[in-house]
Amino acid sequence: MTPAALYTLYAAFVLGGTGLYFLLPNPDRGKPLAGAALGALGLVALVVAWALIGDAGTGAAFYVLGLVALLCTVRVITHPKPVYSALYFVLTVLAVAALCVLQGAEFLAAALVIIYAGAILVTYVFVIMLAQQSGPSSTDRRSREPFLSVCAGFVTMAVITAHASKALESSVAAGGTPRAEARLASAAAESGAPAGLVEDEAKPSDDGAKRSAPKPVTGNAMALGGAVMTRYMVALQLSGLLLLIAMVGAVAMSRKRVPQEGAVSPRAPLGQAGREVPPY
Amino acid sequence: MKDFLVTQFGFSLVLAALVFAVIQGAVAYCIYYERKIAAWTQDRYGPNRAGPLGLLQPIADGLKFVFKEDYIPGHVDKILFVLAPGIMFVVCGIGFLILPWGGQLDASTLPWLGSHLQPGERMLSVQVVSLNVGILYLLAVMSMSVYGVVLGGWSSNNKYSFYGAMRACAQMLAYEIPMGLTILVVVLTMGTLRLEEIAAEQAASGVWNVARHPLAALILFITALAEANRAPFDLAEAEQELVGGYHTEYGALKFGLFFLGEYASMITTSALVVVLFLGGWHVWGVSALTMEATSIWAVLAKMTVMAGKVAILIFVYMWVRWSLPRFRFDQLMRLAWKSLVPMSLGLFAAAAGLLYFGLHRSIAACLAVNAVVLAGAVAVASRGRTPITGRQANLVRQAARNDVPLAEVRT
Amino acid sequence: MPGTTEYVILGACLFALGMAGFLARRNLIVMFLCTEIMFQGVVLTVVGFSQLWANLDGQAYALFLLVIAAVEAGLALGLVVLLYRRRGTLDAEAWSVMRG
Amino acid sequence: MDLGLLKILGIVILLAPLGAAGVCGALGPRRLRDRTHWVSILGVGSAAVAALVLLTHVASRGSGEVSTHEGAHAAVGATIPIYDWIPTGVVGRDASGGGITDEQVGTFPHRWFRVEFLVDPLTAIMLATVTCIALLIVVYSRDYMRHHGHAERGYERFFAYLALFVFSMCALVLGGNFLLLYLGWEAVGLCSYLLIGFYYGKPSAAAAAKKAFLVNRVGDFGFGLGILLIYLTFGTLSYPDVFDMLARNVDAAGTALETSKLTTIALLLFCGAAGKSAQIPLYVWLPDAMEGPSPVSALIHAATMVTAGVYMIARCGAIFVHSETAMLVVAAAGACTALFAATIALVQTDMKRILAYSTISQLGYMFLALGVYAADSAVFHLFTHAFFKALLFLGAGSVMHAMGGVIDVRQFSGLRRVLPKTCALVVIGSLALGGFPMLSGFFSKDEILHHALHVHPVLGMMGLATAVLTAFYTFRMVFLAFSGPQRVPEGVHPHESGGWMIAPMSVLAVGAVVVGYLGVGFTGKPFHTFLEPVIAHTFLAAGPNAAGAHGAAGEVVGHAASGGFLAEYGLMILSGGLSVLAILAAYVVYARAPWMAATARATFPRAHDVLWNKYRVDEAYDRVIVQPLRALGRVCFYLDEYLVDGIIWVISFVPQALGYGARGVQRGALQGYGLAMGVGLAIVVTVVLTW
Repeated sequence: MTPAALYTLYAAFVLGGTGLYFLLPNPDRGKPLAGAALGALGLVALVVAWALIGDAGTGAAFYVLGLVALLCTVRVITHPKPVYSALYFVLTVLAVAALCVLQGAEFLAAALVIIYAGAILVTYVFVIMLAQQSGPSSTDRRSREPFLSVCAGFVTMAVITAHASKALESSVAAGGTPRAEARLASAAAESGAPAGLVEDEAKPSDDGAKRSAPKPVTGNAMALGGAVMTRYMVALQLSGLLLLIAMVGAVAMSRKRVPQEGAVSPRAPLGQAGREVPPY
Repeated sequence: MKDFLVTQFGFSLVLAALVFAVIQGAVAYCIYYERKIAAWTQDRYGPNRAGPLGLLQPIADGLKFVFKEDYIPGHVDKILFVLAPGIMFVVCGIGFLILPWGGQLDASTLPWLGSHLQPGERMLSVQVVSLNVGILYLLAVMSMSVYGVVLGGWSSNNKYSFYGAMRACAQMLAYEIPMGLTILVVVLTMGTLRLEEIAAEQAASGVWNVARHPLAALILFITALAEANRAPFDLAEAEQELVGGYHTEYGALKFGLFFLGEYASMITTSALVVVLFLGGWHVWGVSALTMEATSIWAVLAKMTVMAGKVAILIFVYMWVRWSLPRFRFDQLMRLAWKSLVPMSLGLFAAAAGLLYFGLHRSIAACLAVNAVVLAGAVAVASRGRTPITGRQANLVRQAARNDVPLAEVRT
Repeated sequence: MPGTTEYVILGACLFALGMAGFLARRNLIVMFLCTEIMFQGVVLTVVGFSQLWANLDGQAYALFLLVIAAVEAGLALGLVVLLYRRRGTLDAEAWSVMRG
Repeated sequence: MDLGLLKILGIVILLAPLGAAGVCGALGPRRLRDRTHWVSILGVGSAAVAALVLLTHVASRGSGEVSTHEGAHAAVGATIPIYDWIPTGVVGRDASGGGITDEQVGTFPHRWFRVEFLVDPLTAIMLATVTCIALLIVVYSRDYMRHHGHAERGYERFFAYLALFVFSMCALVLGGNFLLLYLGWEAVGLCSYLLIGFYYGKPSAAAAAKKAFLVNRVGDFGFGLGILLIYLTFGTLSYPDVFDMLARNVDAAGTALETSKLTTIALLLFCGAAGKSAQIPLYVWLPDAMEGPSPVSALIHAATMVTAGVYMIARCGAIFVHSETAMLVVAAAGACTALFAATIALVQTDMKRILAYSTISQLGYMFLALGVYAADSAVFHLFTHAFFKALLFLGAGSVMHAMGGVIDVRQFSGLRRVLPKTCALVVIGSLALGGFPMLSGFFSKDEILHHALHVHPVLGMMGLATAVLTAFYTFRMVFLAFSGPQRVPEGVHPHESGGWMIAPMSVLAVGAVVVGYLGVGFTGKPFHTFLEPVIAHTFLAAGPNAAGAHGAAGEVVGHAASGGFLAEYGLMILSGGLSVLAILAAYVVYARAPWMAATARATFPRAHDVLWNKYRVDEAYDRVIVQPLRALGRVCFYLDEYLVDGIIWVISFVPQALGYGARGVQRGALQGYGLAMGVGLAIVVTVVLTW
C-alpha cells in the first residue's frame, strides 16, 4: 500500500469520525450540516483511498454498494427514530448482501436477506413498534459520550485496518496466498477440472442458453453446503444446539409476567383470586 | 438493436417488461375474476354493468383509484406512509423475475428477429434471470414483503392499523417457516435450487412433484395463502375487527398499490406452487410441451399452459376465500406453529432420509413418507387436549381439572 | 485478490460505525442494531478473505455468524421486552442498580 | 460346591434389597405411596428365598466339601470373587517400591481389594436368619406404619430404609474380606441412624439417632484401627488369606506372629463389636434406640445390627483364640454386661426399654459364649434369640399400636382381654426369653452357661444369676401389662392388631418354640454340626476341650460320658427350675401382691433409684466425656470467633477500604463499561500495532 493511500485512509477515518461526532443526535444543536459535510468528505476520502489501492475486480458496483452501505449505516446510528434506524439497517443488509454477490457468495447473500432482513430485522421492527409507539423520546435525542465513543471506534478500526491492509499487501507481494493456490492446483489435479468452489457465475445472458440439462453442482450453495456439512459439522451441530438453547431461553423469558415497577396490580375479583387462565 | 433483442439479456428485458405488464393487467382482471367468483359463490350476478358481462369493470375500478384525491392524513408518519405501499408493490412485483415461464426458446424460430440465426444456434431461457440460488431469491423477496404491511400499519398511527401490522408481522414470520421447509423438501427431491431445472425435470420425467409429496404441496399452498394475506388468513385486514387493518388510513392510488401488491403476490405464489409441484408448463401427451420443443409456438403454448395452471390455482384461492370463515388469531398461530411447522419439519427430515437411501425420486417411498407424517400428525392431533376451535372449551376443561364450578368460569 | 483490501476496509468502517453507535446511542434496541452492524462488518471482512484464499471457510464463518446474530437477536429482544415491561423505558441508563 | 449358583444367590441377596430400597426411594413418594411395602416385601423376600436356597445348598453339600480354598485348612468356605475393586499394589513389589521397576509394573498382576463373597455355614445361617426375620418384620410393618388404614407420613421412606438396612447387613455378612465387612458395618450404622431418627421431628428421636451414631463411631474407630493393623500385619484383608497366615502363624513378611500384636488387633476389633453389639462400655445407645418405630427395634435387636459384633468375633475367631487376654476380656465384658443390663431391666417401666436391656443382657450371653470358646453356642443363641426377641418387640409394637403410642406399663394393665392374641404371643416369647424349659431360649442359654461354668466358673455364676433375673423382669413386664384389672390410657380404644401384624408374630412364635431343638443332644445337634467346620480350627481347636474332642457334639457327648447324668442334665434342671421359680416370683409380686413391689421399692429406695437411673452411666459419660469435650469445643469456638475471624476481618478490611475508594468507577451503567472497554481497546491496539 502506498503511503498516499494510507494517509488518505487515515484522513477518511478522521473526517468520517468527526462528521459522525457532529451527526450523532444532540438536541442542543441545529441541523448538523457541518457534520454531513465532513462525513461526505470522509466518504470521498475513502473512495479515493480505495481507488489508490486499486485492486482489479473492484468496479463501480462495489463503490456504489459500499457507499450505500456506509451511508445507511451512518443513518442507523444517527437517526433519532429507532424505526428508521431499523429500516436503514435493512438497506445496509441488502447492500452487504449485494456485496457478497460481487464476491461470489450468492448463497450467503440470500441467507443474509432471508435471515437478517426477513426475520431478525422484522423482529426488531416488531419490538420497536411494540415498545415505542410515540415519537422519539429523550433517550434517542441525546447521545452518550459521543466524542469518546467515536474516538474508540474509529481509532481502533483505523489502526487495525491500516495494519491489516499493509499486512495483506505484503503477503500478496511475498508470493500471494500460497495456500489458496496450492489448494486450487491440487483440487484441479484431482477432479480434472478447475476447482469450482465458487462456480463461475457470469452474467446469465452469456450462459443461460447452455443450461439445458441439470448440472450436478448447483454453484456456491452446494459447495458451501458441502463445506459446512463436512469440515464444519461440529460447529454446525453446536450452532443448532445454540439456537435451541436460545429458543428455549427466549420462550422462557417472554412467558414470564413482569409487573411494571411501582405499579399496583388491581385486586382480583372475589373467587377469581390466584387463578389465571394460562395463555393458549 | 435487432441482435440485442435475441441475446439473453435483451430477451430478459423484454420478457420482464412483458410479464410485468401482463401481470398488472392480470391483476385488474383478477379483481373482476374475484368478484365474479364471489357472486357465483353467493348466488348473485356480480359486476355486469360496465361493458359486456361487466368486463370493463376493472378499468373503471382502476381509473377510480387513479383519479381519487391522494390524501395523506395529518397524524401519520409521512415518509413511511408513502413508502409502505411502494415497498409492497415493488417487492410483490419483482418476485416473478425468477419464474420459468416456458423452458427454452430457439431464437431462430422467432419471426423477423431470429431470421439471421441458424436453428439451435442460440437458445434463450424464457426466464428473466436464472440464479443458482433461484428459490432462495424468491424466499428472500417474499420475506421482504412483510415490511410493506408493517410499515403501512405502523406509520398510519392508528390503533387498528397497528394491530393489523402486528398481526401481519407475526403471521408472516410464522408461515415463512413451513413454507421454506416444504420448498426445501422439493429442493432435496430435485437436487437443485434452480426453478427452471425443477420444472424441466418434472417435464422430462413426467412425474409432477405433487405425486411425490402431496402433503408438502398442500402445506405450501396453505402457507402461500397466508403469505399473500388471503382469506382465511387475512387477519391483518380483518374488516369486521380492524376496519381495514393496515390500510385503514389509505386511499386512492396508495390503496391501489396495496391491492396490486396483494394480487401480484397471489400470482407469484401460485406460479411458485405450479413450478414446484404442478409440473410448471408441462402437460402429458402434448409434444409441444416438452423440453425438446423450443420453437416460439411451443414456448407460447407452454406459457399459456403455465398461465392456465396459475389461473386455476387463483380460482382455488378465491374459492377458499369465499367459502371458509376467517381464523381467529390464536388459531392462526396454532395452525402454523403446532401443525404446519411440525409436519413440514417431519417431511423435511423424511425427505432427507429418503435422499440418504437414494429413494428421493421414488413415488411410492415419497408417498409412504407423506402418509406416515400425515398419520402421525393426525394421531397427535386426535390425542390433543385443545380442540382447534375455541378457547371456551379450553376453559371448561381447565375448570374441570381445577374443580371449579363451570358457572363461575363462564361468568 | 480482487478487492480484498477494499472489503476489509469497508468491513472495518462498518465495524467502527457500529462500535461508535453502540457506545453512543442510549436506546437499547438501537444498541443491539449497532451490534448487528458490527456483525455485518465482520461478514464483509470474512467474505473478502474467503475470496482471497479461494476457499469457503470465510463464507462458512459468515454463516455461523448469522446463527450467532439470530441467537443474539432472539435473546436480546426477549430481554429488552422484559426490561421495557419493567421500567417502561428503553434507556440503557435506566438499568444501573449494579452501581457500587 | 457350585460357585456359579452361589454367586448368583449372593448377588440376589445383595441386590434385591438394595434395588427395593432404590425403587422405594425413587418411586415411593410419587407413584407407589401406600403400596410401597410391596416393593420392600418383594426385595427382602427374594433375598430371604435366596438365602434359604443358599443355606440348603451349603447344608446339602456337607461341611467337608465346603472347603475349596486350597491349602487353607484354617479358612473354610467358598470365596467367590465378584470383581476387582481397588488396586493395592503390584504383585512382587514390596512396600518400598523395590522388586520390580516402574516400567514393569504394567505387566505384573495387581493385588486388589476385591468385592468377594465368602460362603460358609456361618454366613449361610446368618443370612437366613437376617433375611427371614427381616422379611417378617417388613410384613409386620405394613400395618404397623399405618393408622386407621392410612399410611403414616414417611411410609415409603421407612420401607426404603428397611430394605437398605437388610442390604447393609447382608453385605456385612456376605463380604469376603475385612474391607467389605467394614463397609457393611458402617452402612448398618448409617441405616440405624436413619431409622432410629425416623421421626426426626421429635427431638428425642433425633437425639437418640445422633447418640447411636456417635457411640458407634467410638467403637468403629477402634474397629477401623484393628482392620488397618490387620492390613499392616498380614498385607491383605481377605479372610482366607488372613486366616491362612494365622494358621501358619506367620505375617506378611513371613516372620512369626507376636501375641501382643494379635491381642491388640483382637481388642481393637472387640472395641468395634462392643459398640455395634452394645456391650459395656458402649451399650448406652441401644436403650435410646427405642425412639424408632417398633419394627425398627425388632430389626436392630433381633436380626441386623447388634448381631454384627457376634458375627464378627465368630468370623475372626482365628485372631481371637490366639490371645488369652482378648478372650478373657470378651467373656468378662459379656458376663458383666449380661448381669448389669438385667439389673437395670428390673425396674424399668417402658416395655420396649425393658426389652432393650434384655437384649443387651442376651448379647452379653453371646459374648460370654464367645469368650469361653463356645462360638457355636453363641451363634445358636443369636439364632434363637432372633426369633423370640423379634417376637417380643413386635408384640410390644402391637401393644403400642393398640395403646395409641403409649408403652409405659404403669399406664395400662389387664390387656389380655382386649389383646388376646398379642398376649398369647408375647407370653410365648417371654417364656423363651426367660428360659422356660423346653423352649428355644432355654436350650441355647443353658448351653452357654454350661460352657461358661466349665471355663470360668465366676463368670458362669454371673450368667446363672442373670438367667434368674431375666425370667423375673420379663414376666414382671408381662404381668404388669397383661394381668390385673383392665386399664388403658385416656382416650384410647384398644383393638387387636390385624392379620398383617399377627401373622408374622405367629411365625416367630412357632420359631421361638421349635428352633431350640436344632441344638439339643437328642436331635443330634444339627446346628452345631453344621457350624462346626467353621470354628473347628479356631474356637474348638483352641478351647479347653480341644484335646478331648473335636467338635461341639463330640465334646458334649464326651463330657456327658465322663460326668454322668447329673453333669449333663443337672445344670439344665437347675437353670430351668430357677427360671420357673423366678417366673412364679414375678407372678406373685406383680400379679398377686403388688404391695410387695412397693414395699421393696420403699425399703431400698437408693438401690431402686440407682437402677431406675441405669447406674447413672449416661450421666457419668456426660460428666466425664461430653462436658469436657463441650468445654473444649467452646474454647475452640471462641478462638475461631475472635482470633481467626478477627484476622480475617483485618485481612478483608484492606480490599474493602480499597473498594470504597474505587467504587466510583463502578457506575452500573452498561455503556460506561462498554465505553471504557472500547477506549481501552483503542489505546491497546494503537500502542501494540503502531509501535
